[in-house]
Amino acid sequence: MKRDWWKWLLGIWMTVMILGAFLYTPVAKGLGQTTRVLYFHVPSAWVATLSFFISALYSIRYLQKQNIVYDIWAASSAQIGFMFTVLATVTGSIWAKEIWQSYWNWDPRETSIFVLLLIYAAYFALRSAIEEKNQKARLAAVYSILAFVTVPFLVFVIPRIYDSLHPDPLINPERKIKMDPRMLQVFLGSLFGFTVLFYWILRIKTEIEFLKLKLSKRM
Amino acid sequence: MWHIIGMYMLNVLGMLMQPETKPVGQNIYVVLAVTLIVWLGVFFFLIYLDRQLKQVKQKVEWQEGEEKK
Amino acid sequence: MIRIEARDLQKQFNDRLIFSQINFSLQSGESLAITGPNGSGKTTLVRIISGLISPTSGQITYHINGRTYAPHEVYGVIGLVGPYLQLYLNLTAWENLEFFSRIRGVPVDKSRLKRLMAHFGLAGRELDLLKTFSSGMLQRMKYVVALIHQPEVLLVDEPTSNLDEEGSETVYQLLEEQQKDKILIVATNEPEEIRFGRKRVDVTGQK
Amino acid sequence: MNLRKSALEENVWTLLVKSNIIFQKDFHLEFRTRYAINAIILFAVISLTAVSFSIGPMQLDPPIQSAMLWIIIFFSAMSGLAHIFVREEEQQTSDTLRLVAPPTAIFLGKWVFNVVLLFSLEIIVIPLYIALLNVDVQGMGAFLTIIILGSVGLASIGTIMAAIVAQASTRGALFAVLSFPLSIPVLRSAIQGTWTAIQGGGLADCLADIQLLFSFTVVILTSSIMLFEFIWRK
Repeated sequence: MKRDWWKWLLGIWMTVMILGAFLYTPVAKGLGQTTRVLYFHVPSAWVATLSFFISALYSIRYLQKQNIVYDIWAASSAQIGFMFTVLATVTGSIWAKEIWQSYWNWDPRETSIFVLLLIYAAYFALRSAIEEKNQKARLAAVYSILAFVTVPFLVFVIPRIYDSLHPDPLINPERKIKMDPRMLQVFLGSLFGFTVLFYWILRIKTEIEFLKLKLSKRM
Repeated sequence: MWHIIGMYMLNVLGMLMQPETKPVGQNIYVVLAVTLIVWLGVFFFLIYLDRQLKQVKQKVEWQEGEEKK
Repeated sequence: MIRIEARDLQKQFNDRLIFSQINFSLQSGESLAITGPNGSGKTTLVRIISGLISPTSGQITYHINGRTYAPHEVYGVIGLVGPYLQLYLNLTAWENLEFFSRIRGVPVDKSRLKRLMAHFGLAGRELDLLKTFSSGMLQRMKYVVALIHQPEVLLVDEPTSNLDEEGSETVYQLLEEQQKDKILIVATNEPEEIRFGRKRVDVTGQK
Repeated sequence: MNLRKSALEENVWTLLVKSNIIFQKDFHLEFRTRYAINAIILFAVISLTAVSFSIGPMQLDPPIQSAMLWIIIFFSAMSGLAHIFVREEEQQTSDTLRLVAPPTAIFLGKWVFNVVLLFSLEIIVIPLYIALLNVDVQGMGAFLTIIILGSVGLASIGTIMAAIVAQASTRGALFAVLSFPLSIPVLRSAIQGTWTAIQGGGLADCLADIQLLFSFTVVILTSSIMLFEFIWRK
């Protein structure tokens, strides 16, 4: 129990954040009550990208060391990332329906999360198509790194795609970003909480995989 | 990698500042739905992992028992 | 002077152990026979020695003129004949020879290549597509291709598969020749061929 | 000991020479069987006529015209670019190749082949496209530049993905699945640039697209060369 103190702390922390999201923060003009979606939707998207980043890092490590342990980390991180990507997409879509009146309208953020979804899907499709463990790890790592190299280019491409169709005031350098301090507190708190949550899930997932590895080695 | 999250944040921040004429987003049930989806998603994933972990642990124990014999 | 050093080679496919603790050391003028029943991993070992696949653990190194190389770095001195190495069936025999000579960086020596072809009983078939060749002829052709660059290290997996008596005789001569001052590695089960390996590695007992 | 020096030596020049030899071999083989080129051109022509047939006398808008062109090129590429590695794997010649040439030379040779394959596709398809869809290209220089850069970009992604897919069990569908997410930057800027060019934009007008296509191709190509060894060596 002693070593699990941070898990309890996380539970309390997240409870405070949820309460804060509903009771403490003010609502933003134009978004109404749906402002509160922010504290759950954005952290999901954050974890989705973070896990993609971590997966790519472990892929590089794998290619350097050829140690299957790194592949386990990379694949586990990708799997968790995929789940959070789906969560972020679904919640974002519901939110978009409420404020933009349609579930999906290909604005830059929707497009980027969609590409991330595609990359994850391709990564898992590739993994399932290869039998041999080390070969699977090698090819998946290469794919992961190539996807990682591609993503920065999307930053340049995607915002330019639809701004002619969706006059988009959202990315606007002149506009100063101001957030109510109370909102900022809960937002950052929630972001932190989700990150710890991600770490926790990653630990569980990798532990399972390590045990499976041990099991198969004994046989 | 940070750009996607950055864009999301900017998106939201921008929307906050956008002068709106139509009253939108007053639906608290949407918030409820989103929150529930996130938590249920995480929860079910944890349950799934937990079951996996238990199964694997059982197998390990069973094997260790076999080896002792 | 080439020396091949294998230390504690072990290979797994997923969790199936093919072999482990393979150790040997060979230098120019020595030969090795790899033996073991079908499916025991002879081919896998040959592929590891030639650098086509890497071992799960352990090390194989080539020491050439005082420098150390990994197997995949020395493909220039290796010649390999094996059932899993195919030639380009949609090219003619001559086009194949030309391609392999050029890619190996060996000048295309017409008379020498012709002699090689004739030596293996393929004279007159230079301009035929390889897909018209019989399996025995293809096996002979593989020897021609493997000898283009006069390899210092020759690996043969099932040397006489698909070959008739005359073909086998030619191959035995060649192996005899290679054994003298170069390195020869033969993977086989035929008693007649095992004699070409002064050293022996049995893959079966190595689990 | 007559160990040939060239047997152990590798430098940039020999790499280029060897990749050229590999390219020539593949070209020769392709010329003899015409498998990939047939598949890719038939695919493009069929989809082009299908589009033209279904719109009838209607005139498409430039954005749709340019998107159409790149969709056709992309899917044709998906039907043919994987062939270059899959063929070696299916005919069991890939191990032979591993034993005679350095990975980088192999990758470069195959890459050049795929670029040439896409170019030959375009030589046939672009005139057809202009004729069948009644496209009035006003900025020809920019149009061709974008097409060339875009196809080099697609060929780069296609080649490295083909190398991965050749070692997997389900090849056909997987190739498109893997290539599509990575091709999005290429497709997007190519469509944008083609659109600008059709409407009469010059090179300066689609500079941003050209820059992106160019830099993306360079980045993918260099990382592919670095990573190819890990795919190729088992």
